[in-house]
Amino acid sequence: MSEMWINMGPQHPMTHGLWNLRVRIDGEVVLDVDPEMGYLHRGIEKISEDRHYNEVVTLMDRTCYVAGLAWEHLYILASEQALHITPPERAQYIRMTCEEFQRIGSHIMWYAAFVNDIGLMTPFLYGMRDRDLVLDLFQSFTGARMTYEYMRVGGVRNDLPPTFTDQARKVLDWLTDRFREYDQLCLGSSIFHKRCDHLGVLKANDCIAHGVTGPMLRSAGVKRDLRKDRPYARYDAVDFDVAVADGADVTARYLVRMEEMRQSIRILRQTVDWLEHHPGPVMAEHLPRWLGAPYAPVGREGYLLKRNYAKGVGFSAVEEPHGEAQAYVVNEGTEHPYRVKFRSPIFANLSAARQYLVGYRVADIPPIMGSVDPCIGEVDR
Amino acid sequence: MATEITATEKPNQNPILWVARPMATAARQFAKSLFRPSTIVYPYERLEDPEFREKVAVASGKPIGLGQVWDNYRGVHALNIATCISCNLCQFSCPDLCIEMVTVPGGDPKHPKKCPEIDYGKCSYCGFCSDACPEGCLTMTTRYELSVTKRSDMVYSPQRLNEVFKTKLPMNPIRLARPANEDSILLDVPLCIGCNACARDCPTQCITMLDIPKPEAKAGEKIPKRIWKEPVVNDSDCVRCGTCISVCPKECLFWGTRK
Amino acid sequence: MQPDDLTRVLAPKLGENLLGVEAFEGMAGRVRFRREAALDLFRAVRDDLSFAHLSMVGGIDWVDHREVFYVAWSDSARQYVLLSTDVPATDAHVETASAVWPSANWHERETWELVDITFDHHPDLRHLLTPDGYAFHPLLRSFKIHEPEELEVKTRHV
Amino acid sequence: MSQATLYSVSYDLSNTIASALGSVLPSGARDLITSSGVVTGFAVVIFAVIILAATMLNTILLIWWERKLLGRFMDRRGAMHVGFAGLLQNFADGFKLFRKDTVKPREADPLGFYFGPTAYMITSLAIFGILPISSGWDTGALPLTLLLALAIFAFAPLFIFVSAWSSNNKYSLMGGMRSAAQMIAYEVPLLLAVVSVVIVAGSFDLNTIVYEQQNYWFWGPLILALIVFVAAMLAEMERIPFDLPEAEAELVEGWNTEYGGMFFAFFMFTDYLRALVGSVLVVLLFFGGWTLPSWVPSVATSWPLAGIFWFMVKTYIVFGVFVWIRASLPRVRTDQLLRVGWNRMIPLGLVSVFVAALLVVAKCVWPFGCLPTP
Repeated sequence: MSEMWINMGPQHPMTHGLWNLRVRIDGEVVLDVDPEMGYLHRGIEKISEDRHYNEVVTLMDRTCYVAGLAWEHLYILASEQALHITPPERAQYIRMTCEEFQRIGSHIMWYAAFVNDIGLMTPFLYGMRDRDLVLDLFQSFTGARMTYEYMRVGGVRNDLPPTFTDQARKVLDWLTDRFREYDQLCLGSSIFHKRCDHLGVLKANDCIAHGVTGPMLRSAGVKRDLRKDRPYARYDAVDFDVAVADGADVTARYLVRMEEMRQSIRILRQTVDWLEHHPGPVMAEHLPRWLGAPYAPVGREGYLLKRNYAKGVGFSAVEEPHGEAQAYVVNEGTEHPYRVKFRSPIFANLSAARQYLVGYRVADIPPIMGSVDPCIGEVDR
Repeated sequence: MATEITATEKPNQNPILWVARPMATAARQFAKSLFRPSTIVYPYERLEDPEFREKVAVASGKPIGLGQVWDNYRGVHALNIATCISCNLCQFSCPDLCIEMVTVPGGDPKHPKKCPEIDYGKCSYCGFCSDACPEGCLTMTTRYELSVTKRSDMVYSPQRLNEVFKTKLPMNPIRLARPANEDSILLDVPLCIGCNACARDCPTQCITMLDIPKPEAKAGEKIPKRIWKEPVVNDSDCVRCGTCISVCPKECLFWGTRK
Repeated sequence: MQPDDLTRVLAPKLGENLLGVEAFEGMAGRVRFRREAALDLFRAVRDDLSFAHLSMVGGIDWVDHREVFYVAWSDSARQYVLLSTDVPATDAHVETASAVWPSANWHERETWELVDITFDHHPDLRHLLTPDGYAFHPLLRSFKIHEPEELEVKTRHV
Repeated sequence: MSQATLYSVSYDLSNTIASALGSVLPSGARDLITSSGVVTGFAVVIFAVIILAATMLNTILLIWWERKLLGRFMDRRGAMHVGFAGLLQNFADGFKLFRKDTVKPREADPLGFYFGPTAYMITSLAIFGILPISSGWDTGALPLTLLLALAIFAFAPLFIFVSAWSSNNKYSLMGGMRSAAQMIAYEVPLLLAVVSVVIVAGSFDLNTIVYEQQNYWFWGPLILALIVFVAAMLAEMERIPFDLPEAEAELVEGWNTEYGGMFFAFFMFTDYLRALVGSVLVVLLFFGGWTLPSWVPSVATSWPLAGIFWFMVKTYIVFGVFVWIRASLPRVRTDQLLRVGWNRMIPLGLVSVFVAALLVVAKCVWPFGCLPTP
C-alpha cells in the first residue's frame, strides 16, 4: 500500500469529541499527523464578555463537560482575584471537595473511554456505573448531574445537604474497592500490557517544550502538581502525594491517573471531615453590590448605573483533571468581564500530537489518544 | 525523583495466566450482577422514587440514591401564577434569554399581569431565575422528561408551568438568602416630576407617592411645572426589580446605597 | 522570585526595551516590554530565569491598541511569570515565541485568528478554531455577537 | 426405520404432503406428484428449509444469548423489552435493518459491493448442511464432512476482501487487508489443531469423531489442541480479542464501514453464523458432540431429540465462554496477532499433533481411558 492520508474524525470512534486527526500512513505505520480543531468552537471567551460575572459560570460547565466543576473553580478563582474578593473558608473547602470529586469522575470517565478504545467494553460500563455515584453526589447539592452552575463569585450557591458527608464516605469506600477491580481488568491482563507498554512515549523534555501538563507530564517523571506547587483554595491544608511515574508511555499515564484517583480519595476524606465539623457561611460578606450574591438584582446593561469599581486583573491556575488549566480575567469595573482567556491543558497536549504519534501504528492511535484524554469542549472552547 | 506508584497489579509475565485475572474479575462481576444488575429499567423504575432508591441500594449493595439526591434537582420549572408579582426578575437573570413575560388573565386591565413563558429549547437549567424570584413562585421541580414532537411544544406558557406547579412534584427547597448589602432605589430629587409612573407599575406596591410642599415662588424664579409628589421606596418590601427605573420618564431613579 | 529579581536579570539584557516589572498577585511578576525585544526577552526568560514552560499566549483588544500576554512557568521557582507587550492596532504584529517555546505554536495560531495579532516567522500560521478563510476576528471588540438593542431587555409597560 | 433422522422426517413429510395433494388432484397430476422422484426432490427441499430455518433461528438465539450474557458481564441487563426477556429483540433489529436502505457509495463497485456480503452469508450458511447435530440428523455419512466444512469456512476472507475493496473506503480496505492477513495466518493453526483430533479419531467424518469420543472427550488429552483451536477460531470469527478487521476504535467498522441496511445485516448475521459454526465445531471435536459421559443416568438421554438438546446446551455454553473472553480481554494489535499466530500457535499446534500421535500409539491414557476399538 502506498502512502495515504486518512481522516480520523470528525466523526470517528477514537476522537471522543469533534475533531479531526489527519494521519498520513504507510501501510499501518503513522508517518505524520495533523490535528484539525474547531468543530466545537462556541466562542465561550467572546460570549463571556457579554455576560454578568456569575452568568459566565453556566458556560464553564460546558467548556469541559466531564470536569465542569473544576472549570467553574478555575474561572471563579480568576474572577475573585480580578474583583478583589475573598471567599469564606468553608466555600473553599466545598470547592476543593467538588474539584476532587470531579477529578475522580473525570478520570473514571477517561478510564471507561480509554479501555473501550483498546477494545474492552466491560470497563466502560463499570466506569459509567461508578461515575454515576459521583454524579449522584453532585446532584445532591448542585441540583444537576453535568451542568452544575454551582460556584459563584465569592463562594458557592448553597451549602451541602446534611446527609452529604455520610453519603460521600460511602461512595469513597465503594470507589476504593472498584479501583482494585479496574486494575485487575487492565494491569492484570497481559494483552493490556502488550497494547500499552512503550507506546506514545513523550519524554519530560519534550513535554515541557510543548507545554504538555497534567498526567501526561507526571507520567514522564516530572513531579509537578499545581495543588502542591502553587496551592490554591486550601490545598495547602490537606495532605496528599503527587502521583508520578517514569514510563512516559500509555501504561504510565494509566498508573498516574489511577494513583491520582486514590490520592483524591485521600484528600476527600480530609475535606469531608473538615466540612462535617466546620459549619459556616458559604458566601463572602462584602461583594460588589451588582454581584449581589447568587441573587443578581439586575443583570443587563441599561438598568445598572455605570459605576466605577476597582479594576483588576485575575489569573488563576488550577490542576484540572486533564492538566494545568489557566484563566485570565480582566475586570474593567463593569459588571461584565472585559476579557476572559482560558488555557486548556488538552489544547497544549494535543498540539504535541506529532511528537507522540509518529512512528507508531494506526492501531496504536486510539490508545495513545485515549491516554491523552481529549475533551474537545475545552480545547475549542 | 519520582514518588513510587503502588500498582496494585504487577504486570503478569506468566503466559499461562495471560488472561486469567481479568477473566476472573469479569466472572465475579457476572455472578454479582446475575442477581441485581446496576442498571435501572428506566421508565418503570425511577431513581426519583425514594422507595425504589432504597430497594436498589439494598439489593445491589451500591451506595446509590441514599440521602437527598433529588431534593434540589433542577428540572422543569413550576410557576405559581397566583403569587407571581410580574417583577421580571426571572427574565433579567436568565443568561440564555429564554424567558419572555407574557400576559396572563387576571390582572388589572390597565396593568396586565405578566408571567414568565419559558422556551426549553434555549433553557440551560441554571436556576438563576428561581434563585432570583423574590416570591418563591418560580421554582424548579424534579421533572426532567421533555420530549416533544413539535418544536413549539418546547415553549411552556405560564399556564402550562402552573400545571406543573399543581402536580406537586418535589420542588427545589433551596432559598437563597438576600444579600445584606443590596442596592436601593434612590431618587434624583430635582429631576422628578411626580408622575406616579413608578408607584403605578411597582409590582410590590412598595412605592408610595408622598406630597411635598410646593415651594413659594421667589422673584425672578420660575416654579417648575410638576405634580408635587415624590416617590418613597420602602426598602424592606422592595424586590429590586428595577421596574420603576425602566418606566421613569425622566430617568430620575437609580441604584445606589441609601445613606 | 520577586519582581526585583526579574528586573535584575532582564534589565541588562533588554535595556530600554524593558518597560517595567510590576508585582502581580500569585505570580513572580508582570514584565512589560517593547515588542522589538520580544525574542531577547523570551530567550532570557527561558534560559536565564528558567521559565522553561510556556503555558498560555493570549491577546486583548484594548480598542486603541492590542496587548499580547504570555504566561510561563518555572519548575525551579515554582512560579508563573506574566509577560506582556502592547502593539498598535493598526500594525499588530510581534515576533513569534514558537522558536523559543514550541508550545507557543497553537496558542499563537489561536491568538492570530481570534485577536488579529500576527506573529512574525511563525512556522504554521493557519486557522485553528475558525474555518479556513474566515474573514473575521471574533475576539476583537468591534465584532459584535448581538446588536445592542437585541441585548437589551425589551421595554415593558410602555 | 428405527430412528428418526432429519432426512426421514423430511421424506415422510414430503410423502404426506404429496399424497394429500394427490388425493384432490386429477389422476395424471396425482401420478406425477406422488412419483418417487418428485417426492424425493420435495423431501430435499424440505430438508434444506428445515436446516436453513433451524440455523437462522439458532443464530438469532445465539445473538440473544450473547447480548444477555454480555449484559450480565458488564453489570447490565441486555435486551429485555421486545418479547420475553428480549427474545424477539433481534427480530425487531433485523426488521429494522430490512426496512433500511443500503446506500452504495458513488465510487463503489456495485458487483463486489452487493456480491460480497451475499456470498459471505450463503457460503457460511452452506456449512450447516454438513454439520451433524445429533446421530442421524445430518446429510448422511459423507466421509470428509470436517474437511468440507473447514474448506467452506475458509472462503470468507475472499468475500470480505471483495466487499472491502469494492466499497472504496480506506478504512474498509485496511479492514479487508487485516481480515485476509489474520484469517490466512490462523488457518494453519486451526488445521493443525483439527489434524490432531483427526489423528486420534482416525477419520474426517464428524460422526466418527463423535463416536470416537464415547470413552472420553478429546479436550482432556488434547487440551493444547483445544487452546489452539479456540484461539484460532476466535481469530476466524473475528471476535474480541481478535476483532482487528472491525476494530471500531481505529477502523470505524472495518470492512463493513460502508454497509447499511440489509447488507450490513448480512454481515452481522454471518458473523454470528460463523460464531455458531465455531462453537459447534468445538463441541463436535472436543466435547463429545451430542453424547454425554457414560456415568450420566440414561434418563437424561433416553427421550427423543435428547441428543440435539444436549448438543445445543454444549454449543451455547461454549459460545458463552467466547462471550466471557470478549467481556474481559482487550483487543490485540495486528502485528501482535500475527506474531502470536505464526510464532506461538503454529508451534503449539505442531506439539498437539505430536501429542495426538502419542495418544494413538498409547491407546489408553490415565485418567481418561482408552480409545474405542473399531
